[in-house]
Amino acid sequence: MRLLHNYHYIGAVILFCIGLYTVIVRRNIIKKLIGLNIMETAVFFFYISLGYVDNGIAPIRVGGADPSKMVNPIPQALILTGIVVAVSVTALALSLVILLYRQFGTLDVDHLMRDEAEEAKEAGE
Amino acid sequence: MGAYRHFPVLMITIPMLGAVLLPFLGYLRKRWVATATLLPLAVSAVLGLLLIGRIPADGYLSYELGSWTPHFGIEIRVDYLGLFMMLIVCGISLLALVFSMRYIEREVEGPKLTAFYVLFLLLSAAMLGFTATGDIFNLFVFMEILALSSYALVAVAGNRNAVRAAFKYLLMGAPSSIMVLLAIGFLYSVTGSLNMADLSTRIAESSYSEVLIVAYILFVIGFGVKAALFPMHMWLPDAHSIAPSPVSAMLSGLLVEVSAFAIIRVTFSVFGSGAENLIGGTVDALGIFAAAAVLFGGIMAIIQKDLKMMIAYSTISHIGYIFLGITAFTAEGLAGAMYHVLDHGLAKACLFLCAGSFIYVKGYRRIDDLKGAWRQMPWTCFAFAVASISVIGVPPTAGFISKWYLILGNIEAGNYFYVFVLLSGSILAAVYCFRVIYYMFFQPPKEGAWESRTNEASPSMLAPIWILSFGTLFFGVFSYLLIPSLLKAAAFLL
Amino acid sequence: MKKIISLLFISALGVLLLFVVASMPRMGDPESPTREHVIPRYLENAEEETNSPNVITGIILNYRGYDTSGEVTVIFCALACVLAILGREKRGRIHSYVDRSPVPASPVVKTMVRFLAPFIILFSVYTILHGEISPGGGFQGGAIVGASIIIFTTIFGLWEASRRIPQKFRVPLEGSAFIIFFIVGILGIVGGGNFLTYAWPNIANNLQPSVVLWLTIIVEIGIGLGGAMVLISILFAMMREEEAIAPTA
Amino acid sequence: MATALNVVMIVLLILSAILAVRAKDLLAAVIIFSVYSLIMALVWQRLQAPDLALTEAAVGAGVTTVLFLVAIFKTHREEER
Amino acid sequence: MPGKSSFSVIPLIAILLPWISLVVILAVPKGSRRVRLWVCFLGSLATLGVVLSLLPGILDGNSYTIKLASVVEGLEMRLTVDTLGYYFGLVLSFLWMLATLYSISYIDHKENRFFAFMAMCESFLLGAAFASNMFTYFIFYELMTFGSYPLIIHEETAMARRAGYKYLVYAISAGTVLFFAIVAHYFWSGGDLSFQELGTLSLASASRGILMTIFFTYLAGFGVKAAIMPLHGWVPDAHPAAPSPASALLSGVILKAGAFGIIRVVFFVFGIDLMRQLSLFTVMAVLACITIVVASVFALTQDNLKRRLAYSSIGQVSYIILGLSMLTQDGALGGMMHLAHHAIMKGCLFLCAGVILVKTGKKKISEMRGIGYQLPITMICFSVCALAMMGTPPSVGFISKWLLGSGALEAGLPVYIVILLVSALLSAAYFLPIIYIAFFRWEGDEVEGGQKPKLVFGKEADHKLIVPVVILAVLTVVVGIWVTVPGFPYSLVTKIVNVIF
Repeated sequence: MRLLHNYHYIGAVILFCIGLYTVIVRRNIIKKLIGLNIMETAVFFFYISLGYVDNGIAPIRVGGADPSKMVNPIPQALILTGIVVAVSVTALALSLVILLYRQFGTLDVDHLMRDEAEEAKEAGE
Repeated sequence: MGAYRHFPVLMITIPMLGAVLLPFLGYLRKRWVATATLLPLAVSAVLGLLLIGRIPADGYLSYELGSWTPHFGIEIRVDYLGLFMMLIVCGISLLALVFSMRYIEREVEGPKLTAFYVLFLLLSAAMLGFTATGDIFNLFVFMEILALSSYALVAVAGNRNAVRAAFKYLLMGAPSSIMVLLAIGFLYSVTGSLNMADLSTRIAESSYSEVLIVAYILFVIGFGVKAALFPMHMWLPDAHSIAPSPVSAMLSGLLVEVSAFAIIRVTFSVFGSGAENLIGGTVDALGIFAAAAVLFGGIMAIIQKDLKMMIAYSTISHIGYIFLGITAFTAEGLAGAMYHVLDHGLAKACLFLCAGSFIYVKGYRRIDDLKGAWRQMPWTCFAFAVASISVIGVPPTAGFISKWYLILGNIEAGNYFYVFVLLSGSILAAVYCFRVIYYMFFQPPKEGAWESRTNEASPSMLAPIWILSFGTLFFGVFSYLLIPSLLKAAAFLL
Repeated sequence: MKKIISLLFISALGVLLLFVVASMPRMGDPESPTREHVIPRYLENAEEETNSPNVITGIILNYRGYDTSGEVTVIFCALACVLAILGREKRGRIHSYVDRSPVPASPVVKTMVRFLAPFIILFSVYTILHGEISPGGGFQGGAIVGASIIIFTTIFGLWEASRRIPQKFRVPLEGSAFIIFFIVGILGIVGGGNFLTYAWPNIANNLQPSVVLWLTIIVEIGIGLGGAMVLISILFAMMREEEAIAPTA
Repeated sequence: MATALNVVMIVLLILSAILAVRAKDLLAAVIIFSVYSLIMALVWQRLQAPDLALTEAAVGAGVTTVLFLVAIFKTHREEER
Repeated sequence: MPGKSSFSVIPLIAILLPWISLVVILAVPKGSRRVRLWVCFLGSLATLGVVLSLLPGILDGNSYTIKLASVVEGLEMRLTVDTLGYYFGLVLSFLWMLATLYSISYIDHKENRFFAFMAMCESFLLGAAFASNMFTYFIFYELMTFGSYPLIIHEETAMARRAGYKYLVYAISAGTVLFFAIVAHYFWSGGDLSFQELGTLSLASASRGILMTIFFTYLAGFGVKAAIMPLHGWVPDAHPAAPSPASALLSGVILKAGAFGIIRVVFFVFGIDLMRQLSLFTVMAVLACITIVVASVFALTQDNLKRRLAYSSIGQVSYIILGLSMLTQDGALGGMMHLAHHAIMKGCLFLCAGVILVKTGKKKISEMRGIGYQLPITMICFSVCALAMMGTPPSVGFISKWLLGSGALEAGLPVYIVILLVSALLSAAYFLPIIYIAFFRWEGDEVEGGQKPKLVFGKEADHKLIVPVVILAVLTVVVGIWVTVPGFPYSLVTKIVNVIF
């Protein structure tokens, strides 16, 4: 069946699910960010495996490389932008983590959200 | 082909250039930063106004960057709805910027001020770029700039709640952007092109229907989180109520609408109404979520104590309105949704700025502190009343016209349950909006709460509030300027 | 309890994605939809049109230049966000606070880094300049420069590093990437084409390919430099341990 | 032979992802994560994407890992229970 | 419409005139009280003058129209003064002029706000009267709700605020129901909302079920303002809370606006033959009868004078609806005439209640023993109008009851006459005790041989209060006798009815 042939895609989907699971379940926010990065790299992996051609060659026209056997360059161009985006999201998130630790002294999501529940109650009445 | 074809690109890149140059200016002279940010936005607003006559209601201006033949380079496609959205973005962000010039010194400490203005410019430039692109991946890139700058703008205040709200927003926003990227990957794997117009032709004849359906679902989830559609709205109340008021005006008034516009573009320009069978199921689900959003947002807004929290929940309810317009799949419904985008943007920005001026002058955040507020700040209270009347949808305001077309669209589409939801939504809106007006005008103030003589916030804060509330009235009375061409544009999209 | 629900939800999503992936065109076959439409055009005449043998750099800077200008804005926006959250250090004042370097570096590591740093920077300059011929390009070069400065900072401490790269030097360069893109865009308009056309106003068209080459190189350098400066500023802002970010209530 | 190598690499990728997530000590998690991105760079090299392999190595392993290290240094090393 | 329909700017002037008094108040809020209030009165007088100037033209059948703004080709704000619109506009501006005169001396605190909102409310009502399509009517109708809200809570007592809140809840929900009705009407009539003599909707345009739902949503929407029984909740609270001139206008005109809406719907949107085909009028008739009887019974139990008058207003407005539901010439004639008659009678009664409140501060009927002797002129006018309400011959009430009766006979439904008789008896039952207490009882009359106080004419209330009351009382009798004088309701209503039937 075609699924077994596209095993790269299967790998990408599994990594994506691992990443999503970590983001949702893990309590430590730095672990969550690692999960986020895993999700992103999984999608990038999916993009590149999209563009692959059986026994193709790198898309660089140096010394008579035959264009028809070249790998599809567009996903690679998109992923260059994607990686930069991933880095910037991680940089922003980590600076938020540093400030959160300074303000709350904990990295655990439940402690953060629990204070919020108390404050909401206290702000409620 | 006059020079005006360069205007859309310049509208997007000039504010970006401004944002990039600002830190250098901030490094040299701190004082000029605030006024310097006005310049790029004003330039792009002027360019937008010049474009008005040029784009026919049922046509579009397509502009290949790098002058490559179509579908090879990236194409900027500005149709009537796109220009309509871009002008709203320019207008409201200019007014929010003027408001924040005095307001923000109190909220943000010195060193972060330049960064705030840079982010403000980047946010509005990204919104312009977001509505104008004709290329899906470019849509993702601009969406990422939008996301990043809005996370940081929520956290710019620096206090405990702001940082926590920003992180909560990030934890929901980042996975959703990745889902959009995955959806783009799916579309590319099946059609092989990234240009929206090219995509819609290829989707129509493509045979991989499961991939397309799941791609559409991922798009809706991705943009739905940004547009705070019902099940994915948890981040909005904290983020919008804790963020500084001009920021929450921008987020509530614009960011949420722009993401809704993105779903409109994906649904109609990319998948096209031809692909009814593909996206039919998801669109109905979207309708149910939108109906739930209208009711949930309305009920939650009623029980809120904090003014900005109430306005934030009413945003959730009104996003439900816009999506009900979209899922009706009729020209009137779509025109109503777009007009509601305009009206809700103006009214919601005005409400948040009024809340901001209350906080600026007296530091009151809760609704029952506002009893008898009109004695000291009559102009702000009056503008608040006009804006909330437009939120309810009383005749002379634009809200009435957009509610009219939303209901007409839904009746035409035959789903009466949504008509009932829209009507009860406007009753809920009447309850929570009128409660505040009632407190402001007809309740005696607590002792010492408000001085008797009027001392308003400074004119630079009052002028935007008044322009916004006057805008809702203006577009209510002179709706014939926009409605006929909106209907044509909607029919063109369908 | 929450774990089980999320596990179920994730596995459901996973199964759905697997089902979708299974129905996708077979990976690697040359006639899949992604190949037959745009790719031949890019692969054949990328070299003549964008004058860069490396097709990917050609696409990034020329065909889809607008995407890369967006990407450069994204990285600049990340810097602006980090500065909005953590705040930039005072202007002109060399970091006078005591700053412990994160890893107690032994002299061996110090000499190693002092010895290696120039070579890393040389390699990154090579990557930037050869972007259009060999793999690599603007941003990779910038990242490598950034990585080398970061290693230097972790070893020698922020105080030492910021003395070498003062704020006065970094601020103008941070925005350089997009500025260069904007200039090239305006040149395109002045030169008659649309925004971001690689053209120089009123030159004979036989010189056209060299113009495109030169502009590509300038853009490469701009992205490299801008990217490096942004990464360094982000790092300095994050490592800064100063009273300015005292925990406000 | 080539597909076998690919499959091994993908399995390795998944293993390192799971390990990175389950590691108790945050520093260990980050280091395993940088190993993960290095393997990813290698896989991309095999998929004939040299540009990206270089970027992923430089940015994924280089910059991201160091940002995580700085964050951990500024906050708390172990994961709280 | 036999006459020609000519463009004229008069209806627009009529609407904008009240805003002049608004501008005067805003321009010189702290100016001398006399000057400001008299300018407002002159404003309303000028409006009446402008409306009267149209009378000759209307009498010989032509109409005046002006387009304000248009949203889309089917949807436009247009004012057309046809006979029915003019008739309601005339009654409305006449009563408003008297109420403004009355409230110059009645309102003592915060008069700026009161007069400003009164003028605004008048202009919205005139707009509704002259509306030429349902879209314009709905816009002015909604604005009138927000214009009249401050009038109700003018006294800012807790009771007034609660009454105002209840009024708003009813009005906004009615507005939403009405909004649905109009959009459905717009959609199913293919974009044509204007009022045509023989109705725009027809069985061809939509299925029976949809037409029924549109009719019932219209009925519910307007029924709240016309105080039909299940939806009348806000009326008994709003009237006692509002200052007397406001409650006079409220029952005299604002309740009528709801009835006027129903007249528009029945005759100009659905048309008589469609009504017969859908047999909708039976529902309307049943509702009207229930309201008349139940409201009169409730009026009996009320001790507060204004609440009793409020309940009687609910009953009387349903007379109009009863007249409409007969779908016969005389029935419609009687119903529409009653619109003006009840406005005059009920206006006078509420103004008298105001005078009693100002002079003696009494609200309860039981405390009003011997009041006829302290305020002879007021109580005489009160008795004249009370008798007119019961339908005694020389008065206006008698004519409308007579026409309603002949209409019922014409429609072959004797049961309506029984209803009319029962309600006449009930109204006698709740009005006569007031007259009896006022004149035939006095303080200390339990003691045998107590001295009957003499009628004291001199020191009545301020003349500005008494003049409107006397004018209205005289009118109830004069209009009752010389029915066919050109300016009076009869001449206008016959023209409307001939056109419809």
